Amino acid sequence: MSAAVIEARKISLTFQTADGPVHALKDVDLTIGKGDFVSFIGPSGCGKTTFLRTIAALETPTGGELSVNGMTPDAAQRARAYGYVFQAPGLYPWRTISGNISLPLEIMGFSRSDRQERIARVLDLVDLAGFGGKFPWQLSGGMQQRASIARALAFDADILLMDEPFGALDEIVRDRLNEALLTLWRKTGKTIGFVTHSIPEAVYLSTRIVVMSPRPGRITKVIDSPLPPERPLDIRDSPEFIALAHEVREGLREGHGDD
Amino acid sequence: MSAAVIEARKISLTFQTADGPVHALKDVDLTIGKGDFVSFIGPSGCGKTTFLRTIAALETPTGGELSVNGMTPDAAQRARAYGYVFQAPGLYPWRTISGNISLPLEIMGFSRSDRQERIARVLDLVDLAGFGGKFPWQLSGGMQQRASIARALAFDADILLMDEPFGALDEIVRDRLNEALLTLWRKTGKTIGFVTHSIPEAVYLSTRIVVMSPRPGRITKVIDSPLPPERPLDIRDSPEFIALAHEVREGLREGHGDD
Amino acid sequence: MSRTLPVLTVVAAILLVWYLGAIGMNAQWARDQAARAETQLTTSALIADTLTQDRPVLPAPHQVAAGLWDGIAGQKITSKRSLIYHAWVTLSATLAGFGIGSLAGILLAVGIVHSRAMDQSVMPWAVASQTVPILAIAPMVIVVFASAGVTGLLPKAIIAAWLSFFPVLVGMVKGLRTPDGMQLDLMKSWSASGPQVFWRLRLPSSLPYLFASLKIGVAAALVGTIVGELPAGATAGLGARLLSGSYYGQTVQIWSALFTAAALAALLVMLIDLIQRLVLKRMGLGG
Amino acid sequence: ADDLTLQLKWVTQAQFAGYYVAKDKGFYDEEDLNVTIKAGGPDIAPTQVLAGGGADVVVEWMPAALAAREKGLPLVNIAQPFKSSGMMLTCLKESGISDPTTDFAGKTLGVWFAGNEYPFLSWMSTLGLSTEGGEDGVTVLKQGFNVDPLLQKQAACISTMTYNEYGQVLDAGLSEDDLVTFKYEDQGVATLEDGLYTLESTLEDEAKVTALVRFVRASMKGWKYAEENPEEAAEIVLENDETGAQTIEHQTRMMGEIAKLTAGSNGTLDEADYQRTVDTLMSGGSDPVISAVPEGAFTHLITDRAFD
Amino acid sequence: MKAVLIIGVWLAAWALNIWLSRRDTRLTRFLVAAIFGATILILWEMIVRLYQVPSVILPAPSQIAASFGSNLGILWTDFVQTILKGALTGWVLGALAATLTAIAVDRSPFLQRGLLPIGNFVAALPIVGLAPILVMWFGFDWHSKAAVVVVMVFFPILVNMVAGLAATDAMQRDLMATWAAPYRASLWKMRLPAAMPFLFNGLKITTTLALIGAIVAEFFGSPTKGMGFRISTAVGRLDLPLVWAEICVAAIAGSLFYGIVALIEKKVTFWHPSQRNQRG
Ligand SMILES: Nc1ncnc2c1ncn2[C@@H]1O[C@H](COP(=O)(O)OP(=O)(O)OP(=O)(O)O)[C@@H](O)[C@H]1O
Ligand SMILES: Nc1ncnc2c1ncn2[C@@H]1O[C@H](COP(=O)(O)OP(=O)(O)OP(=O)(O)O)[C@@H](O)[C@H]1O
Ligand SMILES: Cc1ncc(C[n+]2csc(CCO)c2C)c(N)n1
Ligand SMILES: [Mg+2]
Ligand SMILES: [Mg+2]
Repeated sequence: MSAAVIEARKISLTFQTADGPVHALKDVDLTIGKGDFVSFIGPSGCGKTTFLRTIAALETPTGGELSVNGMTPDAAQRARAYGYVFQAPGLYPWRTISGNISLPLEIMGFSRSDRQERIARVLDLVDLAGFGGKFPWQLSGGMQQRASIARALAFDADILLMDEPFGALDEIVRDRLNEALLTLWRKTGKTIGFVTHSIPEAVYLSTRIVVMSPRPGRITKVIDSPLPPERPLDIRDSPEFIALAHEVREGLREGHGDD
Repeated sequence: MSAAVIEARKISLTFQTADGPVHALKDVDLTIGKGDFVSFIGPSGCGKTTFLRTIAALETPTGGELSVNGMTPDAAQRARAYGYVFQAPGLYPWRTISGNISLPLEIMGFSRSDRQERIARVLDLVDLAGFGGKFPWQLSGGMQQRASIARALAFDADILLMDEPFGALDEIVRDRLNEALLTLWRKTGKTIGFVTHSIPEAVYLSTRIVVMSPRPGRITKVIDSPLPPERPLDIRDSPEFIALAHEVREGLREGHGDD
Repeated sequence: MSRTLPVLTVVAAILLVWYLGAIGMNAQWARDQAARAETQLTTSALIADTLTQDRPVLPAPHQVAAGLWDGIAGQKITSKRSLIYHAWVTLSATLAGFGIGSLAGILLAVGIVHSRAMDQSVMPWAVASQTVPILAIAPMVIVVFASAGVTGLLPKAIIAAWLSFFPVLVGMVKGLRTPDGMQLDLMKSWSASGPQVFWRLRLPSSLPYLFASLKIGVAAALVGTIVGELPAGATAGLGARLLSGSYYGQTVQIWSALFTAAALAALLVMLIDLIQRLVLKRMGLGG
Repeated sequence: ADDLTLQLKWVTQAQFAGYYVAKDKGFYDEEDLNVTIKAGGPDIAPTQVLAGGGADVVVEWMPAALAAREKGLPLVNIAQPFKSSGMMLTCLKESGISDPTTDFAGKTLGVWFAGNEYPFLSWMSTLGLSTEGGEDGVTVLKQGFNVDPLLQKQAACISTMTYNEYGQVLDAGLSEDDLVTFKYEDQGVATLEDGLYTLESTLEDEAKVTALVRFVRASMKGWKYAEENPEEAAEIVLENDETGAQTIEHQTRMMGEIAKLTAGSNGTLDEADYQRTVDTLMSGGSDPVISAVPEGAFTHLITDRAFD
Repeated sequence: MKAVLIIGVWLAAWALNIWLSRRDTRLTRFLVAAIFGATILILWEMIVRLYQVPSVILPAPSQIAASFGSNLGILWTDFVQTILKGALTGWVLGALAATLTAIAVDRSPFLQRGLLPIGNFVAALPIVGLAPILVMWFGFDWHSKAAVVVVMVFFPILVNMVAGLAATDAMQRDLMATWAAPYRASLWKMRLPAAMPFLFNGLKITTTLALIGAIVAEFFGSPTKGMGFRISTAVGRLDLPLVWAEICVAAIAGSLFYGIVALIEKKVTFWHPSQRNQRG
């Protein structure tokens, strides 16, 4: 593992709700190194999203210490240290695909020519060259999600945080995007935090798999992947893969209470 | 295979849309026998939902012949031959869980005492005893989906049609519901038509897997499962399972055009 | 099934009911007159009379049509007897009031969305403000403004504005709040500034709501103007027409003014609808 | 030229012919005045307009003016172009009313409000009739803008002016034989109508006073011209009507009736008429319109100077 | 100097509100609104007194309150006449008629295509213009006011209700189809409940319309009681404090009316996401 990019020390987060406090995270310790591809898996409500949002400074932990690129999450946000991708594409319907990708660049004050160049580059990267002039609703769900990834890549943040980005897509499209994401990660060397519900997806993509359990949300297991960086899709039929998937499933089941 | 419950002969269905005709189904031939558990799998837009809706007389085919329980689909609908479960639970928010299950029974004219007895029985069956008085929005997604299955079971139709009933749930809840559905199927001997996007789910549940491909939607492969009716969850790590999953994936890939 | 046939059928049904109503409601008068003249009326004479009276309780459709035709096509448009002239007077005050009202509504909405103090203090009173029977005190409002030296078009416009600001305010607040948590979070993750969030996210998302409420607002502004003209001594405008018709018992004139007003309202709403379509289409929201 | 704003009591019609004639014929110009005539309407209270500074002079009925004076708004009558009252109650014969002292009880009567109800209330209290309805009282209906309540038989009688609503009733097809009328003049409860009023404070301003003197002089010239040329006056009124709803026939007839009311007044208030009005208003039993004898409610200052 | 004083009071109150609104509890939320209202009243009183605005133009709140107190009897009579008899009756009848029509429209696509475009046209009609006509038809007592209100509230409720009856999603309707539910069942058990939030939306919008309609109609003829009657008569008598007292009654009645409908809505549509603050 290389230099720590994200370091969480005893992070806790409690939401005050009308029905009393909800302990979304409790004593979460985790170090993510540069270039890691870390997946978070766990049952619904275990705090995966909350943890990712805490890293992105979209939530403030109520306890513990968190540093991103050696800064506080807030400072990292201002330094535009990460791109964030949500489960739904969240494209703005009144902007074209290029316009959507352009939006964060405009906000960050990139010049027009720089913007155009970057848009072309990331569209290419996610295999959407030629679709820049279309509106989001003219594209299929998978293409929209790729556009939203392009948007998060456009300003070249080192860190990519993805919250179930492929959850709404069908299996085959998902396979493709998984492959593409892996290629992209290898090419760019970005650090990726990735939330998923799917065991095969987590196993296929990650260098490390973080298994979480709910009430209160904590990390029950961190599994390092023995798989090589180069992963063709049918690696999923290999015994290592199946063993690893089994291990993750066991880890999940241990932590899982009653529905 | 036992007596044919559903028989499709050269079913075609073309939607007339503003952008010209959409061939959702073309020459679909299929026979489903009594007690079969048939899964439909295929890429998005290949006509899985359309085919299920055609069986349920929610769409009328533009060509071919279809019989359900030896009747036309319309007659079968009037005879209340099937229960239908959608991807989203589709519970009526102004009725309690019991009220929701009671609704089709009221419409079909069951007596009050009969209704109460049936509600109690199906709530038990889907493991929701004690939640009858709650409103849908007070329950988790998984519980809501179980309630909607209970509703489809309450009036004891022989056929159960399910359109991605577990698509929106997380893996672990999904595993549980899969297990429960299998048990229910074995206990009741119902004929089940089941649409899914997940290869493991299709393989785990079905006696037959129907692989479809789009534009126009047709059946590319029908795979009979060699797995025994009793299937513990870890059958999924068995070689037969993996081989079958592989076969399905290959079948899918063949039929799959470009995204 | 196209729309034409059903609409025509319903229109025909309305006309039929209208004619029957006219016969029924005007018959009393025809009979009284006959009794005073000590003559007997045959049924057909009675019906003929009910449809041609000078001061019918309910004028027959063709009488209204004739009144409309005379008011619109039978006069020079600068004439005081021209409905177009009066419609223009009303329209100008309506547009002024609608402009003031929607601007106020939009500005207040922006304030409410951005300031919690404004949200908590203005919103409840904005609701209460609409329960003030402004229409009932319109004449007073006009006198009060006159005493402050404001006369002519503006007092009417202010009443119109009072009625039109509320729908715009409500719609715009809702619209500015449509961006969901995810869209706002995205902006946050890019460290976007307040104005950037407003111009690039909130405003574009609010436009469909804005247009919907502008349509309600413009109709309300028209009602406000007409009522402002009605009892308050305005000398021109559809409201004044309505009033003088009522004052001299000229029901045909009332109905013609009423139909002109409805047509004006329909026209204004259609115009906004057109603008909405153009704008939203340009924004890619029309599909 | 001095600017002056005149607020009328009602919409543009021959009732105000004198002012329109004076304006159109240039009588105001001759006096070096620039007069703006503001039409009134059913819910315009000229007294309120005056108080708010929206006008310098108003046309108002004396009961309303005296009532406002008691309320603390110091209105002063500066001229009285109308000598007689044109107000009456018009009843359907079929309602069986023939004598006001005995037949009103239990009937519904239409009355104008917004400051025009005072003469009626005075009359009823002279008759000893309650206006709260019931067997022994009359039911009062706030009459709207037109004569429909009579035509629709919603009221046994309605208020009419000789020059306007009465004609409308006839126009609507009723004949004089179908109707019974009671003029306030004949009942001994007449009050002064259409006078010119201004605020006390205006009269303290010498420049305003001279303007008012010229205004009254020119207006009376207009009135006399209108009396002599009713057709032309009616046409002038018609030209000034912006609603475009008036007809020449109607206005000509109205001018004829109005001439009967202005005849006999040179603009100067007759103190006997004033006294009769005050007495009528104060006689109102338990609920008189005014409770104290008004002081300084009129002045001859303007008319004296105008007609020297 | 006077202006400085007025602006000073305003700024002070506003600062207090900003400070309070940061707390954001039930109590402060109420306080903020109350302080805002009170500030307006105080500023009004100050302006009237400092600039000696004549009371025939704008009476001070204190005068209005005094008039309110001494005219309770009159105000109550007018309230009964205009609000209870005129507005409420008309509103209930109008809502009923609109609901029934909406069901008919929902049932028949023919009507839906034929009636709705015309309905939109009529909804844009300045209904107050009908008031003189309706007074002519229905007499000068409250019946004509109720009739005006019926016409005014009919189309807004109809339009909302038609939208509401169509508001079920395809899945909910398909479910009914799979149970071969007859129309009556799907109406009672699905469409009507689903339409409730829309119906109440229409009902809420029309509460203020109903008040305005009933009051304005009184200008075209009325017995010698009622809020519209009193307002026009009192203006003629220069009793402006009484006029404003009537306006207060209208505003209070309107807010109460709205509040009660909103409360019933909460009870009836408890299940709707907008009513169950974020749970589920
Ligand atoms: N803003 C909030 N206010 C109150 N409670 C919250 C809030 N956000 C999340 N929670 C609660 O915190 C817990 C963790 O939520 P979180 O969204 O992180 O779960 P998750 O693991 O992402 O679940 P899922 O797989 O369903 O997305 C849950 O119990 C949730 O209800
Ligand atoms: N009502 C309709 N009108 C027009 N086209 C339709 C309609 N319903 C479905 N289609 C089209 O028919 C084709 C098949 O749709 P269907 O919903 O059956 O696919 P599916 O296999 O269920 O897809 P998914 O996995 O996304 O649910 C698609 O191209 C779809 O766009
Ligand atoms: C609503 C209403 N109706 C009647 C009058 C009384 N009025 C005063 S002058 C005048 C002209 C006579 O033709 C009339 C009718 C009024 N002020 N308001
Ligand atoms: Mg999550
Ligand atoms: Mg589908």
